[in-house]
Amino acid sequence: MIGYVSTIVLLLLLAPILLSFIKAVKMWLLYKRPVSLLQGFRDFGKLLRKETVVSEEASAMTRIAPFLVLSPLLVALFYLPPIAKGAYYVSFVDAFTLTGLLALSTFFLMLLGLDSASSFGGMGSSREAFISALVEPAMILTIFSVSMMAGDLGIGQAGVNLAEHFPREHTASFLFAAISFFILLIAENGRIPVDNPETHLELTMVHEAMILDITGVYLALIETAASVKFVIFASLFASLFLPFGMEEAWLPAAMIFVGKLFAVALAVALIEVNTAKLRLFKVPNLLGIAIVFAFLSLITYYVLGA
Amino acid sequence: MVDFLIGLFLATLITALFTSRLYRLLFWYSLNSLTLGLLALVIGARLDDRAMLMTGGVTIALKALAIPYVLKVLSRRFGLSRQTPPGIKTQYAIMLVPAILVFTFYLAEPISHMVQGNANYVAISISSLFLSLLLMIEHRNVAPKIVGFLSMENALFLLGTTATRGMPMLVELGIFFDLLMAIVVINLLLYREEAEL
Amino acid sequence: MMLFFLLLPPLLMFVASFSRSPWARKLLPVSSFAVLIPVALLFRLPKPYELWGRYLVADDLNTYILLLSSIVGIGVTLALLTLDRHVKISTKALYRFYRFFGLFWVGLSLSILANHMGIYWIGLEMATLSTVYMIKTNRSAAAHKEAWNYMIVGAIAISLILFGIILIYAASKPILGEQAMLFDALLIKAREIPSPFLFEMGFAIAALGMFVKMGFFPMNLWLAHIERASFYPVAALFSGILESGVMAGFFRFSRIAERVNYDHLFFFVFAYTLLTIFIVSFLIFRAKDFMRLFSLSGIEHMALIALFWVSGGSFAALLHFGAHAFLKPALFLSTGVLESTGRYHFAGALRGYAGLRGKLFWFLVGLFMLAIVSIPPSPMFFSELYGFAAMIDDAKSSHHLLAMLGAIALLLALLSVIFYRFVAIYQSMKYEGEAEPKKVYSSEVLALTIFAVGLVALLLPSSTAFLKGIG
Amino acid sequence: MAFLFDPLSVLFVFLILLGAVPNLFYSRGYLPHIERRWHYRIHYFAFILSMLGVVVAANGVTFLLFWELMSLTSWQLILTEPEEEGTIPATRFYFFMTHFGFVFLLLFFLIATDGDLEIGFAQMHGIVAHFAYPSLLFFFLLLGFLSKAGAVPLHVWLPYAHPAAPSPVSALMSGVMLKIAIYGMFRFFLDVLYPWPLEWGILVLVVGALSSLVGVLYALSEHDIKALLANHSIENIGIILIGFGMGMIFDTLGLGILSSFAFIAALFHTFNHMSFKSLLFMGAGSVLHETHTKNIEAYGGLIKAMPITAWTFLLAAVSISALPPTNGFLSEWMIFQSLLSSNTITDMSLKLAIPFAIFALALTGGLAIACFVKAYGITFLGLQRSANARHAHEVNPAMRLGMLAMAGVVLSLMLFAPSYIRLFDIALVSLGRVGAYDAIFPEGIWHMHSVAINGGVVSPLILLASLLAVTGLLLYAYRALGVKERLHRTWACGYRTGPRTQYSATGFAGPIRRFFSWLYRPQEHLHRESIPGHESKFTDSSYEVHVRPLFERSLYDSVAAAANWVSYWVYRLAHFEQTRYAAMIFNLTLMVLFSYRIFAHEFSWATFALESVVMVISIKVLIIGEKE
Repeated sequence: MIGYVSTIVLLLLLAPILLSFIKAVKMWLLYKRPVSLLQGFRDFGKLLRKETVVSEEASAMTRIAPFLVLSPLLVALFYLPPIAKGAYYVSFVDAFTLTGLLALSTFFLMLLGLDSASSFGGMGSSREAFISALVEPAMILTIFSVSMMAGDLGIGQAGVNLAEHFPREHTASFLFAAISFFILLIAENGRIPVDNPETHLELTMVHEAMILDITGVYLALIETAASVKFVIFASLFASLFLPFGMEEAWLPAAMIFVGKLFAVALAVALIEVNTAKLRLFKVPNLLGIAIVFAFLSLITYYVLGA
Repeated sequence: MVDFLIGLFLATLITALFTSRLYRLLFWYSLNSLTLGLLALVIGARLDDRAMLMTGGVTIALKALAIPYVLKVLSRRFGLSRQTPPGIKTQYAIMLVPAILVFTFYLAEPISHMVQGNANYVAISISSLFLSLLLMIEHRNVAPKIVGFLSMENALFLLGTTATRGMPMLVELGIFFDLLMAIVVINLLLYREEAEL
Repeated sequence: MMLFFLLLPPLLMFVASFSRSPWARKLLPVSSFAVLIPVALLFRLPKPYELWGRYLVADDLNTYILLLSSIVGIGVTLALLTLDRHVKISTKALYRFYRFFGLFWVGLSLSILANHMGIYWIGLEMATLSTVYMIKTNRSAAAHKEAWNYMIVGAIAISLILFGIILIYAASKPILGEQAMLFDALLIKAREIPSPFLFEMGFAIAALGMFVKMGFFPMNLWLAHIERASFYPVAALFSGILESGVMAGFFRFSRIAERVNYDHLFFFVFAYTLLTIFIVSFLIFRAKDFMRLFSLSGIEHMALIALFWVSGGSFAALLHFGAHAFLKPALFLSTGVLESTGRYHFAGALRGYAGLRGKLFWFLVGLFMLAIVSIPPSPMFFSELYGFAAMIDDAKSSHHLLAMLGAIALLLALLSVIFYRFVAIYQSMKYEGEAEPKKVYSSEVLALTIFAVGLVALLLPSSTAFLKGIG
Repeated sequence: MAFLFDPLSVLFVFLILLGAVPNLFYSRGYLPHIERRWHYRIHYFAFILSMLGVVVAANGVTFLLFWELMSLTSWQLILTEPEEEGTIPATRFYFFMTHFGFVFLLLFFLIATDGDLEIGFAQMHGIVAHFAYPSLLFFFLLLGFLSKAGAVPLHVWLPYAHPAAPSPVSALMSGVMLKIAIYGMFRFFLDVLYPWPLEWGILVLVVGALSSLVGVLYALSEHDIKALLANHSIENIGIILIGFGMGMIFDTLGLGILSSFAFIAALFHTFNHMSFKSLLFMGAGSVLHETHTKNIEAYGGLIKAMPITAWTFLLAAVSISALPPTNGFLSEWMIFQSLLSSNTITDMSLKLAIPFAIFALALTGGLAIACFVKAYGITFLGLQRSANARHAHEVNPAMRLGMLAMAGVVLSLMLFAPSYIRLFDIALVSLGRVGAYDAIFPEGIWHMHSVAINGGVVSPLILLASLLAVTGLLLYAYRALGVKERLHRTWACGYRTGPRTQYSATGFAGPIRRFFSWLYRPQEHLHRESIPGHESKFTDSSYEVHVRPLFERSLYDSVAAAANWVSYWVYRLAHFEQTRYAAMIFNLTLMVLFSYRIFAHEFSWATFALESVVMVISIKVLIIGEKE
């Protein structure tokens, strides 16, 4: 139980660090002075101290939505697969609930974007709606395929099963699913090439556009939500698609797990450096690839058994 | 004798088809009715059927004499056009008439060995029905259409006398009654200028 | 004696029409109501009841038809009282109208009650010829032309029927002698007819004449044009009584033909009615005025009646027949009001009625409009229900079930075209257009009420039981 | 015995009451808005009664009678306000479609009862079992019920008819009436037509998947809020049908408990859709009541003036978007689980078909979220886009009560899901299915299990509790922090934010519309008044996009065009008879006699050919004639 709680705390703490890490790697590769890994915490602290400016045009939604954006993600943290064997995990939650929770968070984020009557907010919401509508089927197919291979639809149980019996006979579909999931990770977290979290240029914004009018604590909540979401995806990727290192004791296992998370972050950073942001109407092509791989993975598993 | 009269009947009808004058048409109609009446008389005499003899007499009196006369009077009174050019070209009519005859014989072929009477009578009646219809078709004026209708009545009678050897008296009287009523109605209808139909 | 009472009202009408005194007109509705008494008596008498030897015999079927026709006659005489307020008609013409109406009624009663093919035909011819003049009462060029049209087409059709009758007579005379003219005798001996082909030919020609008379394929519009050109009670008479007379003949002839060769009869009628309904449904799709619309829908109903009758659904056919006989005259009579201001307009035709009479009028007409496309609980609905059931049952017992279902599907598709059009028209009548004030007279509302009561009475258990007993 | 109260009937009576009772309050509040009140009242109550009548009917006659009464009363209810533009054609279409379905039901009953419509359902089963073409009966039923339920391709009437009705009626029709068709499917498929071949289930599945996608896609492109909701009804009916189809498939494969699970999922979604769609229509009706427009582009910011409407609408929107922990999520979860349970199936065609269904359902889910963000965001959030929206107030207490009561129904479905599932289970067991309740809730009501091997688990109550707890904690922490709040206008890059600078619904759906433009084929209307000499500067500009649904364009319009064409030619043909009647009769007689001779006496191809030639010539000569 201690392991369970400390895992959650660890993930919470890691969340801002991972995002800062990506930023730092990118800056480093671009010959800039990298930001500190603790920049996330600094920003968080700064935002907490600020007063909150609320838009005159906004309604009660602006005051409530930030909490509802964050809370499903926090709840989702509790349901992730364990990082070490034998550790406590919640076995009774399946992947649909998880995707549902993520979608709930996105739902309120999009409403938040529409609330302040700003044209940017609407634009961001519209684009987010577009992207997440296409992410949804890929996500479900991927998860379906993985849980088939893991032999359980429960997300925690699936992680454990995969670690215990890696489905060697299904490596092909496993690989497809992994590719699909990775693309989804990028798309859902608003990373390049789907979205650029760093600019505030209207042509490229998705996530940032929605929260342009959010300040202070509310912004802190939203930023936290973004980092938690990344950590959820990264850890899901780590436990479902890199299922090793769980046999160790808790501490080494946790080390390996954190390493995996950083590896995922590094991969994301490398992609971000090496690709340009896609035009919005090119994004479906990328998501199309994800859908196709998800489908392929399922069909290969189903039909060929490979 | 019967066959001869039937042939005459058909011949008068066909001739009527090619007539283009109203009075001539009435004349052929009257002849047509006359042959019919004679036919009824002949068959009636052979079968010793009084009803049929009576019918024959009435037919001659009514159809061969009275109705053509009345029509003539009506046409004078209402100034009906005496030119009745056929609407169908003669070339077509020449082909149609034999075609109808052939067809009706073909039609009557299955019954030829079934009834005791002569199947050809049925065939000729049907063909005269068609020919009367043709008479109505080919004219656009009212008067020839009336004549067509009347010769249709004749075709019915022909069928009645030849194929069935006489219908019940009641029916025949009824038919005559209706014929008279038709004439009355036609008279009423003509109370206006002749309609182009 | 019974016959005398039956024919008394129309004869009275005929005689009264020569008188010029005003009481003559008052007499008309009274005399027409009087016909109900002998008809009701006829219902009580044991069937078959010989009215005049074996020539005129009342059985359940023709008593039923006679009742329907009498009620239609009553309704029409009621509506006739106010004819001159809706249309321009001289008193002389009106009286002459009554005179021929009387003749018409006599002819029709004869043909409905006839057990004898000849008398049947004579009555029909009498009725047909008298309607010619009734059309002509409307002194317009169109009416004149259509009267001629009717004279000629009607005469051809009637002649065809007679031709068919003679052929049938010729076919059965060898076994029956003079009795071959009697429907009941023929029915009994139908299977023994020595020359079925001759009989069938006769039947085909007679049926053809009847179908032309009823406006079946391909003569679908002529009746509509005639009804359009004449005064509306004529249309009501046509659809309500005249076609009943023709239909009654068809019932009897087809019963005999059924025994001679059911398959031939079936395919003949089937092909014919399907073609008719095909044409009619698309004509209805384009109909622009009430007269043509109702007339075409009447043709559709008669086609259905014929279809149901030969498919063995005699109950369905008779119920449909009854509903048709009440609905159609009612609607035709109502066109007098519906079209009294601004002819040819569907939009708003059911609006602009004031007072209780007006409300009752539009309510009844609205109901009739919906009943005609067989929306339950209209009798039409039940008749079609049972009719289709009969068709399916008929098909189930044979090996061509799928073909039959295909035909039913086609039929339904065509009926749906009609249905769609009627719903559109109904909505347009009720909810669109301008509400112009219109005048309704009590006699008309009374007539419609009689028809409505008749419709409801058709659905009573005792009347359905009666109808089921006829088949 | 005209009525039957078995568990399935009682279940649907319950559904109708759940849908109708809050509606009564709402309707009471809505009534002053209606001109023809008695007309409305009479038909409204008759409508509810007729729906009850349908579900408790025990024989064909009663069923059809109430079914028809339901159609008629709803038809008249839509016509309550006939002056509204588009109502008349919409009702006409509705009336036609509902009778289209009715005819097929009628045919089904005629065949299945051997013409005696008064026999009970159990006896019908015996007759059906001996009928030679059961697939025919299946298609009759499918056409009959799906045209009522509004599944593809019989759905086109729905987005026209439901918006045209007064809002309480839209809520009833969309929320409750469509479910009567689902009742019919349960009753007649499970009771009368059982058992099924595999193809039937697959067909229902495919129709369901198609409906769900088509419904949500057209909902997205819709600007009329009620039409949008109506399109969502199509989607949800599709989802129900997916569940139903899976149930049928599992049953054919002999997987009894999985089949029950899928049927329960379908029933559960039926209830859920009833609750949230009624609520949504009530909310939309309130908005419409206050703003007098159905155009979503004229709304905005209504949450400030109409908080109760807004928050209840939000609840329903979250639920219909299938987001946890709502009831909509639970039923959709169950349907997903039953789709996923197919891994045990060996049939290859199914193995290929089901992933597609999953894909369709998942895409539907994603698009539904987008659609309801649009509907909710544009309607209730931001600034008022029109004067109408600025003058809106909260609706009267009766309407509020109605909405709150319906929200209560939604919440009850969320909180008491196990009890509801118990009810569904009882109903299914009474129809001879395997009970699945114990397998779904093997360890109390906290966890809901999929019945498949290695199936998923969901814990609605725990989920709800944890979400509430976390949100509460966060809120508490925020309060404790005591942050100062300041109001300031929205920053818009130096421009002044106004109603016109907001994103519109058209714009919101823009990316998705563009992505699916091959399906939508949108018609764009761009109007712009340029300043003379300056192409790029303009004083006035408007942009509108209209989407005409594909099925309407291809299927219905072409049928209408064909009917027009045929009728034109028939009319031309019919005109011959005015001048050539004698010739027509001549040819007709010829043809009939010929046909009798050939077909009835002895058939040979030669004579047939000869007849044709003669007929053609004679028709040409006598009827058509020569050109003058």
